[in-house]
Amino acid sequence: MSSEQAARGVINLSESDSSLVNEIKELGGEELMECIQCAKCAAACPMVLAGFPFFNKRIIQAIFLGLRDALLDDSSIWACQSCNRCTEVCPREVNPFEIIQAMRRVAIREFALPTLSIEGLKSLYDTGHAVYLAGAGNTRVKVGLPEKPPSTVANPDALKELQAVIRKTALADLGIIPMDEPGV
Amino acid sequence: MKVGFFVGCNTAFNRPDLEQAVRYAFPALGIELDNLEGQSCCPSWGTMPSVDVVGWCAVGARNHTIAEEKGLDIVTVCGSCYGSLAESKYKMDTHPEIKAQVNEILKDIGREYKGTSNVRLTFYYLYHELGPDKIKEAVKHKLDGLTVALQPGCHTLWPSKVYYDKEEDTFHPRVLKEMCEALGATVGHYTRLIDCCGMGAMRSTDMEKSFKLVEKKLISMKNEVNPDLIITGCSSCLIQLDTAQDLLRSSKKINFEIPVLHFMQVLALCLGADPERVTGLAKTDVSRVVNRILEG
Amino acid sequence: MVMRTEFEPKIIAFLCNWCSYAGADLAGSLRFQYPPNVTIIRVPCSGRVSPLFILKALFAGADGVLVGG
Amino acid sequence: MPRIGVYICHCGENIAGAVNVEEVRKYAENLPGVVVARNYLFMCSDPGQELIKQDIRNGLIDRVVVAACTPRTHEPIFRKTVEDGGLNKYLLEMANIRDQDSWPHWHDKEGATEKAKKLVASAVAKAAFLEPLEDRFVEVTRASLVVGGGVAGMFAALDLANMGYKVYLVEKSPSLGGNMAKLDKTFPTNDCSACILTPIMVQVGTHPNIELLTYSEVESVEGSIGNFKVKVRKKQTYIDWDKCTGCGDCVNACPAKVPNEFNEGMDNRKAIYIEFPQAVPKRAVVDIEHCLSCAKRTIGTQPRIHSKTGEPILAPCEKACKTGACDRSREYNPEGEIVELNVGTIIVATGYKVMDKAPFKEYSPQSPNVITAMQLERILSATGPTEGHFHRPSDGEKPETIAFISCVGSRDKRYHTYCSKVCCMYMLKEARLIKEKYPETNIYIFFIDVRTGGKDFEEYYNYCRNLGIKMLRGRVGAVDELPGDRLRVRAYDVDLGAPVELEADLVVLATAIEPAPDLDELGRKLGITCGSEGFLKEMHTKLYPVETPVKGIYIAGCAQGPKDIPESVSQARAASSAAAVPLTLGKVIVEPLISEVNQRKCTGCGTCVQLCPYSAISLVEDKGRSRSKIDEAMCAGCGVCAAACPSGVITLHGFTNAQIHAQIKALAC
Repeated sequence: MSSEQAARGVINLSESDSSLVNEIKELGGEELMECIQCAKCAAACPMVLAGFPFFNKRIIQAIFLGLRDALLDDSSIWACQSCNRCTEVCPREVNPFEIIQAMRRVAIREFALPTLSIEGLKSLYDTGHAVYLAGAGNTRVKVGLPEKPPSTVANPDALKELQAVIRKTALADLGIIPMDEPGV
Repeated sequence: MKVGFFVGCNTAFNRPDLEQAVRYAFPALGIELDNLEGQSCCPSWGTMPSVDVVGWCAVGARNHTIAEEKGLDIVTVCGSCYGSLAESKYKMDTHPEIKAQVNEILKDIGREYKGTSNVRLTFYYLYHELGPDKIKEAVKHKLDGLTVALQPGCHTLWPSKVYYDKEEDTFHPRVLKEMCEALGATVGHYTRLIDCCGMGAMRSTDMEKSFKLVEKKLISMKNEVNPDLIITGCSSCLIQLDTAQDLLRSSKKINFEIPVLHFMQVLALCLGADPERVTGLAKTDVSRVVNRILEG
Repeated sequence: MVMRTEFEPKIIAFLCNWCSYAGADLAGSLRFQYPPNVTIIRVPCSGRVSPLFILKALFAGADGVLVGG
Repeated sequence: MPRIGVYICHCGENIAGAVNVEEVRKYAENLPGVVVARNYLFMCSDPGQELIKQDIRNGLIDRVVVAACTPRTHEPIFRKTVEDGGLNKYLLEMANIRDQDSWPHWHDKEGATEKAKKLVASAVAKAAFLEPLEDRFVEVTRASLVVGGGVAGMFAALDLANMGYKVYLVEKSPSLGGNMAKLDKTFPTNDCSACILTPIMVQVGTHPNIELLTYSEVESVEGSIGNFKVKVRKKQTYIDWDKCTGCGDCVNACPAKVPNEFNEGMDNRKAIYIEFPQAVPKRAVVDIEHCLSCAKRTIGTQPRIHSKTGEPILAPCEKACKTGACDRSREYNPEGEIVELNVGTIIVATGYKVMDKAPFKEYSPQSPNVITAMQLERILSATGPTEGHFHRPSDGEKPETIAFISCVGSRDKRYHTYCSKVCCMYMLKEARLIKEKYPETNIYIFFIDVRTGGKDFEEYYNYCRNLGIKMLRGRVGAVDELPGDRLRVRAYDVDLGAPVELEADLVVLATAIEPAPDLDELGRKLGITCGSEGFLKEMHTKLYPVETPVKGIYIAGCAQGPKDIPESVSQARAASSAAAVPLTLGKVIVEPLISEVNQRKCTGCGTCVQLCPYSAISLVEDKGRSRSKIDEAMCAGCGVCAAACPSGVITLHGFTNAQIHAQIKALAC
């Protein structure tokens, strides 16, 4: 559902998915049900100011009502900057940011994630950095630093270690990015 | 004094001049930096944290254990790394079952997360371990006569429950202000001080919407403070405020330019660092303000 | 699903009518859920609980005794 | 051989929804001593009770076990049933299969049923050892104590006094009045609070049956219904109240400045002060902590003598006092004086505290123009810091735009999870008072849910909306300080579906109603527990709302939970009526569940004498030997003596060793 549709269209509650609430709770949004929709988080949310159709309060309400498709068809959940101002002000200790993360986890389980996230995950697995600029070496040298930072990019063993860790996480089970054994 | 330096991605690849500033300033103040060899991404919010809690904590925990083995605290200059590392630590320290699952994963690579190292942010670390007075004594150049506007950054403040160093009042932060005042700057207050700059996931999702926030912020700074310089406490805010101005000017949203530097860059300059090395990658024109600092 | 083959201790609780017994009532009226393997004997005061009662309960087959007052 | 009847209640679905009642009934039928086991939808209903009575009358049974809810509420009902049937009423035992079984094990039907069987078996085992007992009576002291002199406490005191009973009214402040005395007007009729409260205060202050103990606090409570012994600490006022006329001359002379609690810290009072103009009793008090001891006149010392005039050198307050009430030579006594009272019943009406604004950093509490609603009451009040002129605190300018924020600290897991109940209405009231006086003022109320459940409240709300008061649904997220002492309020308007910002001159926080700070300590002294929200717990929310688990002690007003004035007064008058019953009867039944010593076998070791918390046991001489003697009137039936007696010769009726051993055996197998 695009933002225009979300604004105009009728949401059919009888087609809602009541399993969404439990899924969110299991994926890190334990405090979901504490929310009383007071809108204090929305008052503190940069996504509201920027004009995204879904944000903390609305995402939580949509989860309450089981509007899985409405949330998955919109990119809003991926725009949260994790500023956590909502978590700081929430009078119900809901951790709204954590609910958005949990909704992303739901989306990922349905392969509904933006290309940038896939690229970030791939880059994390391949280099150890979610943001990796292959051409950054020159810039680093220009300011007097070694071409590579002292991270996984400069330590093949450390990268192998990290990859071993990632291969034991849910990311591997989901098969979102290729995770070949190094050297295979 | 010694501390583990967590570089992260954006600083290492986008703004290595900021990395260089940290590498200059800390030793100049008598604090040795350990490289935490083999560190990886924190991991950043849009990656592992968006997949599952244990996976996020496991990648974070590997970084924590590197510091734990050396008996060092972690210090980072990036708000996102600060947030992600502090939050994964908080989760593992308050949820034994998460910690146990993480350690089950780490066992295979011979590591164990214990929770003995704290996660710190550069300017908070200096504020608490040295204090503004010692820094004042150590600098060669001062910001006397310069009016600055601050951008502390969301991750330096919230969620306060996960952080080791916290503001007394997270909605009226004082630490970065006191640090800049110690360097001699006049810190102007503007009413959108704690508003988000729009960097991060929002910018990658919708640049246009993200720029609405930085525009509002810059205009509030310009109208209420008219600063010579913007000083940030977070590397992500640095990138946003520094790169957005050119684009906002070309789309006629603003008609001014304010130089932007991270606090650690300003501190490095004050301590005598080579401006090319510690500020050389700024997109805004910082040359005039840098010269004034070096004269000050 | 928890397997019933797991050890399920049999606990006898001696609760004071005025505080902890009332507390157990309150837990019920608030619908707090806890396992059913604790049974309560109402006493007028935890001071009524003689050490003999505790020994007697353990000898008779209880795995644990709780005195609340 | 006892013949036991077992009666199992479905309690509608409350028990039957988790416990298989028929299975339990069949099980009970086969327990030793049981001759009949029945179940019924509501055992406490008339037909339910009739089942029991019939079985007794038919000579079928001589012991009764009722498996139903908690005996703490229903034992008296079934005892009466048993008695009406013709049996001694103590031949009843209850099995608590609702509060302690079906409810907390709702999702484990099998476990709940098995547990119900055990509880029934335990009750049956005990029932076999039940013995008939006779009630005893104690004389009642025909006087009552009311703790708290706010509107609830005053009405409770007046009602009892008007019935002819002696009432002691203890109030911790120097004057009566409580929180209501601070209010400007009161919803839903907009009566002037002082105008309706002051006459009540005067009535209380002058009533021949009421003894006022203001500036006093309850120190300890002993005894039980009919005969409570209460120690009250009268704090030292350092003024002779018999001589003080409340003229205020000493107050005018005092140079010390102290933040004025009555005006919520918005102006100063003196160190010697009269709480507020309409105070009852209108007497001065010296706040010794802030007293400057002018002219080196430390309390408790003799004045120095002027070397030239030979006159004593007095402090300004002493000099100003024309009646000699203010005499600083009086003894320095911060401990005050202990007064002992004997009363038959006690009513607790200690009120509430308004939550402070300081914790809400996101609302910029450091700004003087961010105030609590109680502070606004004082600003609006003619006796307040601005004498009723509507000025904002920072610069005395009249605010043009005002934002009210609801639920500050209420419905908030970090502070108070409950709804403070009165905030919606008092925000509307304050907004209306301002709007009626200054129609050009822009008023915005940011709320979550407007709760106007109460007689004439919804009409009041609609009236306010018609005045042009703007209502926005959405809890405010931030208040930023702007230049010019203005404030920016930021919220998300749920109904517009948009973020909103408002520049205001004054922000009013509807902070929560909190339990009074020392309420839990008072509760401990009285033996009444506080609920998780910190207010005193009533016996039963619906049926016994003014009773407490301690017989003879009643509660009223906000000590029990947030309430408005109409509710507080209603509850106070209900409490006074309940508290009058034992006074009117003149005697109360005391359950015979007390200890008895078998004197013939007593060795006179004295262990029980030392352990008895009620000093009910003494050693007496009997044929040249020492024996324990238990004073029946003083025994509270705790059973400490029975547990401790090395010879095992003390029996606690109703909880005998044989009874408890039988229960243990039934539960442990």
